[in-house]
Amino acid sequence: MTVLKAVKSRVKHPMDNLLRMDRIPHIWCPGCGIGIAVSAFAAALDKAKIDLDKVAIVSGIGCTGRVAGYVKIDSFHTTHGRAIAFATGIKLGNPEIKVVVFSGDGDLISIGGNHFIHAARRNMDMLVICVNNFIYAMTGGQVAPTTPLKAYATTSPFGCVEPPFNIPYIADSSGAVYVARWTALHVRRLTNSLVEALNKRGFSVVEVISPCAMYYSRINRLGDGLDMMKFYHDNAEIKHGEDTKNLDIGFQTKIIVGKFVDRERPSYLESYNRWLSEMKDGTP
Amino acid sequence: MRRLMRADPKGVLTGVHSLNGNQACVEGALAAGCRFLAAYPIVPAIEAWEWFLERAKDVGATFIQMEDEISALAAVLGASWTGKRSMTITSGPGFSLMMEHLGLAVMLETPCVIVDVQRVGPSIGTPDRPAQGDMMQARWGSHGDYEIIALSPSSPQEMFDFTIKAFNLSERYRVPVMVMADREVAHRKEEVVIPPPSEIMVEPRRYYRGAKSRYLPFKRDRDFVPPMVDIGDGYRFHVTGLTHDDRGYPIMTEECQEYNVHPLVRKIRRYVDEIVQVQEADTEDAEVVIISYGAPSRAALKAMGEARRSGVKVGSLKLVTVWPFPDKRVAELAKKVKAFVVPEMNYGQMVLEVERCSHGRANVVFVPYEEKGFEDDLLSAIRKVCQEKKVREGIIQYHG
Amino acid sequence: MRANPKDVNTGVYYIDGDVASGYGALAAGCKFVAGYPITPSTEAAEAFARIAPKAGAMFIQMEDELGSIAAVVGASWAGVKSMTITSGPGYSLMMETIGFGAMLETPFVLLNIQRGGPSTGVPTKTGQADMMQSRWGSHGDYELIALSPDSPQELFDYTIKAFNLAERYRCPVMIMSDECVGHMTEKVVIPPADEIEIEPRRFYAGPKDKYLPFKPDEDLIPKMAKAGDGYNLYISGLTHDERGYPAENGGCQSVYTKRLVDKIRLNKDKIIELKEEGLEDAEVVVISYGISSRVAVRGIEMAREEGIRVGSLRLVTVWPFPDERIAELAKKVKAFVVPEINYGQIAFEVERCSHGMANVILVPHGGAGVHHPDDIYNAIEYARRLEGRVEGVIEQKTRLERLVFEERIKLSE
Amino acid sequence: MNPFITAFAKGIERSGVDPIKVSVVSDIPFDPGVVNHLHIDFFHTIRGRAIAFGTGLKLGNPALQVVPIIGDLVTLGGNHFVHAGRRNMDLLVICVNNFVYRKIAGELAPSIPPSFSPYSTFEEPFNVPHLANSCGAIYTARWTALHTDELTLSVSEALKKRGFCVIEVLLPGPNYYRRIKEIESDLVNFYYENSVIRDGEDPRNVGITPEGKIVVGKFTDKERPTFIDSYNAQLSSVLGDEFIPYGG
Amino acid sequence: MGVKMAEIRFAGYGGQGIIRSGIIVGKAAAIYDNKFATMNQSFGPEARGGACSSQLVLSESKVLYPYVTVSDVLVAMSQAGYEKFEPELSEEGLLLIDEDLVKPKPPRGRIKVFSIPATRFAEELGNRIIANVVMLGFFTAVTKLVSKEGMEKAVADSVPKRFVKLNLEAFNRGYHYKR
Amino acid sequence: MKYWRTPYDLDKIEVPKGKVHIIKDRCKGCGFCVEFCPRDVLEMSEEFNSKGYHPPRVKNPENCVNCGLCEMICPEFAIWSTAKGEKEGKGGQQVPRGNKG
Repeated sequence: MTVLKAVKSRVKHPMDNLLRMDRIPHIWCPGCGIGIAVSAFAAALDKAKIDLDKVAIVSGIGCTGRVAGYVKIDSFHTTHGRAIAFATGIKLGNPEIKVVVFSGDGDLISIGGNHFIHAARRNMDMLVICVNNFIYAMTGGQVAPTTPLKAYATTSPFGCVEPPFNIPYIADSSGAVYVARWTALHVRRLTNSLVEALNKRGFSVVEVISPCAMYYSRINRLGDGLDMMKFYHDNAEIKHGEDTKNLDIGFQTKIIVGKFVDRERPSYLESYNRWLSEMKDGTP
Repeated sequence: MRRLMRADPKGVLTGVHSLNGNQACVEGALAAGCRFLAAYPIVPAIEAWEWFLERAKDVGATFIQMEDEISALAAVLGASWTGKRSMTITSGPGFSLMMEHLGLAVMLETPCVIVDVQRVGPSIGTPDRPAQGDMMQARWGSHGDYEIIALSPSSPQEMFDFTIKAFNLSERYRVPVMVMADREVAHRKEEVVIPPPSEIMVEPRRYYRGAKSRYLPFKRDRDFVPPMVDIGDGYRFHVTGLTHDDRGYPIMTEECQEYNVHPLVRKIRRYVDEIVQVQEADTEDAEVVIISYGAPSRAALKAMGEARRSGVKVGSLKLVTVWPFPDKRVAELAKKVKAFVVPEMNYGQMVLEVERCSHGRANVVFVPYEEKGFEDDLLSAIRKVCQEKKVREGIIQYHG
Repeated sequence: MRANPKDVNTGVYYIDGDVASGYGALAAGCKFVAGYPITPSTEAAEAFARIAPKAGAMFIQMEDELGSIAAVVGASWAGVKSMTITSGPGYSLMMETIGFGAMLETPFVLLNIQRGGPSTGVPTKTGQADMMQSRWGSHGDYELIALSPDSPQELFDYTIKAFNLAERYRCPVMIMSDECVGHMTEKVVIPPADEIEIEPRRFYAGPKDKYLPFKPDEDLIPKMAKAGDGYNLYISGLTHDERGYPAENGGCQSVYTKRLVDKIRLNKDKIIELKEEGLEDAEVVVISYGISSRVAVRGIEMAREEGIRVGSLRLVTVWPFPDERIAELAKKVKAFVVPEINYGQIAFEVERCSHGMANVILVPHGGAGVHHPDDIYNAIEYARRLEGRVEGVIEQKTRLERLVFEERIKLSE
Repeated sequence: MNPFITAFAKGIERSGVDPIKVSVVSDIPFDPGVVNHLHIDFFHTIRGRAIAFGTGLKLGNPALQVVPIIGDLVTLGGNHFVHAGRRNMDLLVICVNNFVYRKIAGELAPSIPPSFSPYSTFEEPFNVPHLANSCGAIYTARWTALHTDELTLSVSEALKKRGFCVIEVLLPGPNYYRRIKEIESDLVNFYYENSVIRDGEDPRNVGITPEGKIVVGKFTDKERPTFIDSYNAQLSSVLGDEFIPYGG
Repeated sequence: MGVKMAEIRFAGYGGQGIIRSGIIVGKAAAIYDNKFATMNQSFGPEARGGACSSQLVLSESKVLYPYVTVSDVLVAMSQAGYEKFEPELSEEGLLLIDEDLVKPKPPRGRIKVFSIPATRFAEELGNRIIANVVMLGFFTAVTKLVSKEGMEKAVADSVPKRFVKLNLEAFNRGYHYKR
Repeated sequence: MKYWRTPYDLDKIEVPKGKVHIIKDRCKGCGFCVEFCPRDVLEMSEEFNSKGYHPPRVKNPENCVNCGLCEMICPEFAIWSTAKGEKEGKGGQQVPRGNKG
């Protein structure tokens, strides 16, 4: 295709060695924030000084699900909602691998909700990056479990009637050890959070609020991606350590961002190995 | 090109043991090098993973009880890509939940073994009774077109042997392989002979050996099977469940779909003769051949002996691989014999395949499995079909 | 019974098949749709969500496909006609609960807009590779009905028919459409309500304490009751007796589950609908369904121009399969040509039913597109030339296959 | 199961709800006799889907009082649990918690095979009331098989409430895990010695740990519009007269 | 086979309203001009920016074979779309392009090329999203396959009420553009 | 409206100088870089790129302080800055930033 040829210019972007540049331009729409989250993730990988050969990224289905295809590390684009389950297998198959699950709100919290809460409960050692754009974008703008009340979507053509999930709260209550939320505008803070979370052992969740300029903002007449980013600028409030139960997001209301949970719990593999050695010793 | 290797002694419990089918299956898996099991408890497969858990600490295998069967198979696939031989064990309802990931396993060409201990369905059915109602599901249960391999053991010893075979086939062709057991086989306790590790041959994973920079995850060898690498070895590859090219990158065109999916079907269809295995007894001079698999095949052998004694020339064809189906062999036999008798623990599944492959040349009789008097049913079906004057259209089922 | 005018959006529309199906569901009296977004079926859910609130019906988007279909089965037992909408991967997830629905003899409709598979495959493009899955996808033995429409108008009509069959036979009915038909936009005429015939649910009307939820009438189909009407329902997915209680003798030949297959097998002739054309003197018959049948039209025309006597048999009902009709034809014709967008599913059924009396030629297509008419023409032409009987299904090498594997064209978007 | 059934029956009676309108959806088969005796409709669904099935039942006929009784401890059906909570679907979920936590099992009967716990023994279980509360349940309580009166009261209160209510019942040995039956009475004793009632406790603090006591009580009781309420409210505000309120 | 009128292909990027164009012309023909029209679409997973096309078969009687084999009209809104579908265009076909986005090769056979700066016009009117409507106006004037009245009605039905005026303005801008 | 304040001790700091690089054909014209550049270096151009979008262009080159925000906030990996005087990114010769691993 002509465009691809044009892109293969001689100039190299600093992230070229972290991304599969042969697949850029990516499929995301103009004004979408997923690309920013990827930038932040790539920068965080760089900063966290992790051996890139030992990182695997797993995505589900959806717009954010395509991330795995653009990051130049071992990457898996799996089925809808099952990224965490697949990643669990990788982690247990080879505990040396740092596993990152990078997917969207619909994928992780709706269909994958069960795996999300159970992996958190087990404290499975992985970093979950959840890009929340309040809607199912890949399939054309259906209502999501994160869509704010009264917001419009194609399957809630008369306004959403279901209260949305507060992702940090549910992550916290099911046992995640690290929970943070940023918007796509807070790129630097997001990067720092990702570095912290990459170095953390256990189930870490970073929620990234991202504009969907194609569906969410169009159906709700919120302007384009830039308008959404300006909205974040004016309405995001940083409150580190805020109690996760106060983090609800309404339709065009204030968004509280920050790092909310950072604690220690034995990870699944630690518990498993301890149990195994107890069994061997015969001291249950 | 292919070289088998000897089994890792750590997993082989050499000796003669009294094991039930579930346990024998686990022993087979461990002998074949399986080191990862993800499962969710379900009757009647639960003993299998209890046994695995018991043995895990000695062998150094990893076990996880997932939150459901969907995630169990997903975890198995993930683990398989780290280089571990992986399996899951389930039964009907769990098997149904695995259907989506069966498709993913096919698409990612991930070697893994799925053991389905069949019970009476549909739905919850009767958990503690045996059945063979998932046979067609094993072949057709996931959406989209693909081919898989399924084996059907009829005794604990076969549970052991076939599980090893399943792992070998799975590595050889990079497909999920199913062991379609049933409750009867899984719960029956019998002596199982486990040979020394030096006598157990294991198919090694076909690894890519070329330059790292040139690795393409779906570049097929001549036999349509692409070599594999492990996560963490620095290949930085990408795989996807979307239709993809050699690089594993999605391309959504009909050309790419053809390029990607046709080989998934071909890599099995072309090697059908290598894969298919049947056990035949007295088929040379047979007038009637009993085609059976799994638990009923034991009764079938008995009935065959009985019939021979009474002067009817009966042979037996026992399917080891149920899928792919031995089309050719059945068609060949159809030309020689008068009839096929097919006993099954369902309302007629593989018998449809027999009907298909006999091309109207032999009568096809379906004998449903009854817990009482099954052998008599078989014998009477054999007698009745011998009296048929010509080949009847469709499947015959004698009543009473 | 006639449709309720409130449910029928009478008029002439220019809409795609998905949307037509949403309108059809409402017209058939469907009051509850639970679904989960999946390309390429979402338009149907969206259409229903738009029109439902004005007819007292509801669309709910559940958390996943497992939840969607469980809710649909639940709603059906609460007494409302219900439907779910999905595509390949979602369909696979529904397998367990489809078996559950069949076991409980629950009437509901499932719209599957097939796409390229396996796995995630090609979400935005077509496929017909879930056909066998629709028959065999859940564990255990059961039978159900599957329809395959070929135009938006038919998606409207057959959605209504699907509801009628579901109520009539108390079983899940699948509408096995595909992306091409689902996304094809054509004129759709929605007739006035009094021209739409709908099958009412067969409710039990006798004394409450005599009610047995699984006691069949003569046609093997039991009457239904609603939850909350005081029938003390005991409904279980376990193998059950007429009362619904777990059966003592729940083995694999249980009389209770046998009826699940018999009620369809024995009523087959009433269920099956075929569209036949030019079969009287045909030497070759093209057997097709869904979008393939419209693609085949061109191939058939081409062959007829060459003087080949080609007939066409279109499977509107794919399951139960018309065994007898095909066996009958097999005796008269030389060969069957089966174009389908998969690598052979229904073709094997045709092989089975032709009992070695006619050759079977499969024209495969992997999906993400449709056959080139030339492929179908070539297969017809080959079928006519071919002398004698060839064992097994003959797979036609297609233009696409040559392009990809012999000419090795470059793959790109 | 019996002490629970008795409490449940009494709860229905005390709440004044018409038992004919009560539908129990469960993934554990009940004794048909119990069902007849209680004069309720009973649906034995597949593992994990009781809440989703119940959602359909409730939306199919909003006049029903739907009670999913889940025996799998939010394992397989965890997703339906959290989402029904979020929607505030008008269901009373009774979570029959028959797990034997490792330390408890260890103390009581070392012979219990580890896999008899629905979770592998070394895994921490969910704090069910906390999870329910955090996903939006309006009523959460936990009782053991000993607290029959309290359980009765909770059932009757929850049946009268509109919205997603969760009662966790710690109950020894339903028919899934037959071998545990042998130690049933010991477990009841264990509950007796190790439980403490703390009504109104923040659900965050009621996780069951090997060290601490089992906290029981009614933890939360609040009001939120139910799914059907907010559906009808939102749509009538947008569509006005065109909207036909959903009544099943 | 029915009496064929025309096979039309629209090609461009997702987000340009390519599929909507097919629907509008189809609707004008099928509903307002009382002909038969079958529209098929082809798109990638991208909402915007991916290759996207729609095909429309117009006929005086029921359309049996629903696909374009040789197109009589190609409307190209992107270079990639032009390159992909140009070979499909009949030797006597009409090629309509957005002149800012497509740089065509010298036409083969008797192909007639008509160009219009549709996206530029749309931007002038305030929203580039309506470039396709400008193109549709142009299409109506050039091909005369559907009536202007039918098209105006179809355009009006296919967009939200608040945008009807703008869209009709765009349509007429294209319709009256002198090539 | 500007979104970043100007430091009050600006005159006392030695301000680094940067150079902006743009890969025009990757751009989808979202405008984030133009809007959020703290130094007002960029503006949208009139030209169409191959996808039909208007990419940004450098309006005030001397203002760039190589803060790197444009690189971080660009969803398309189409823009970045380097310190002036650094080897400029041609043929992969620019200063490596990623972990080579």
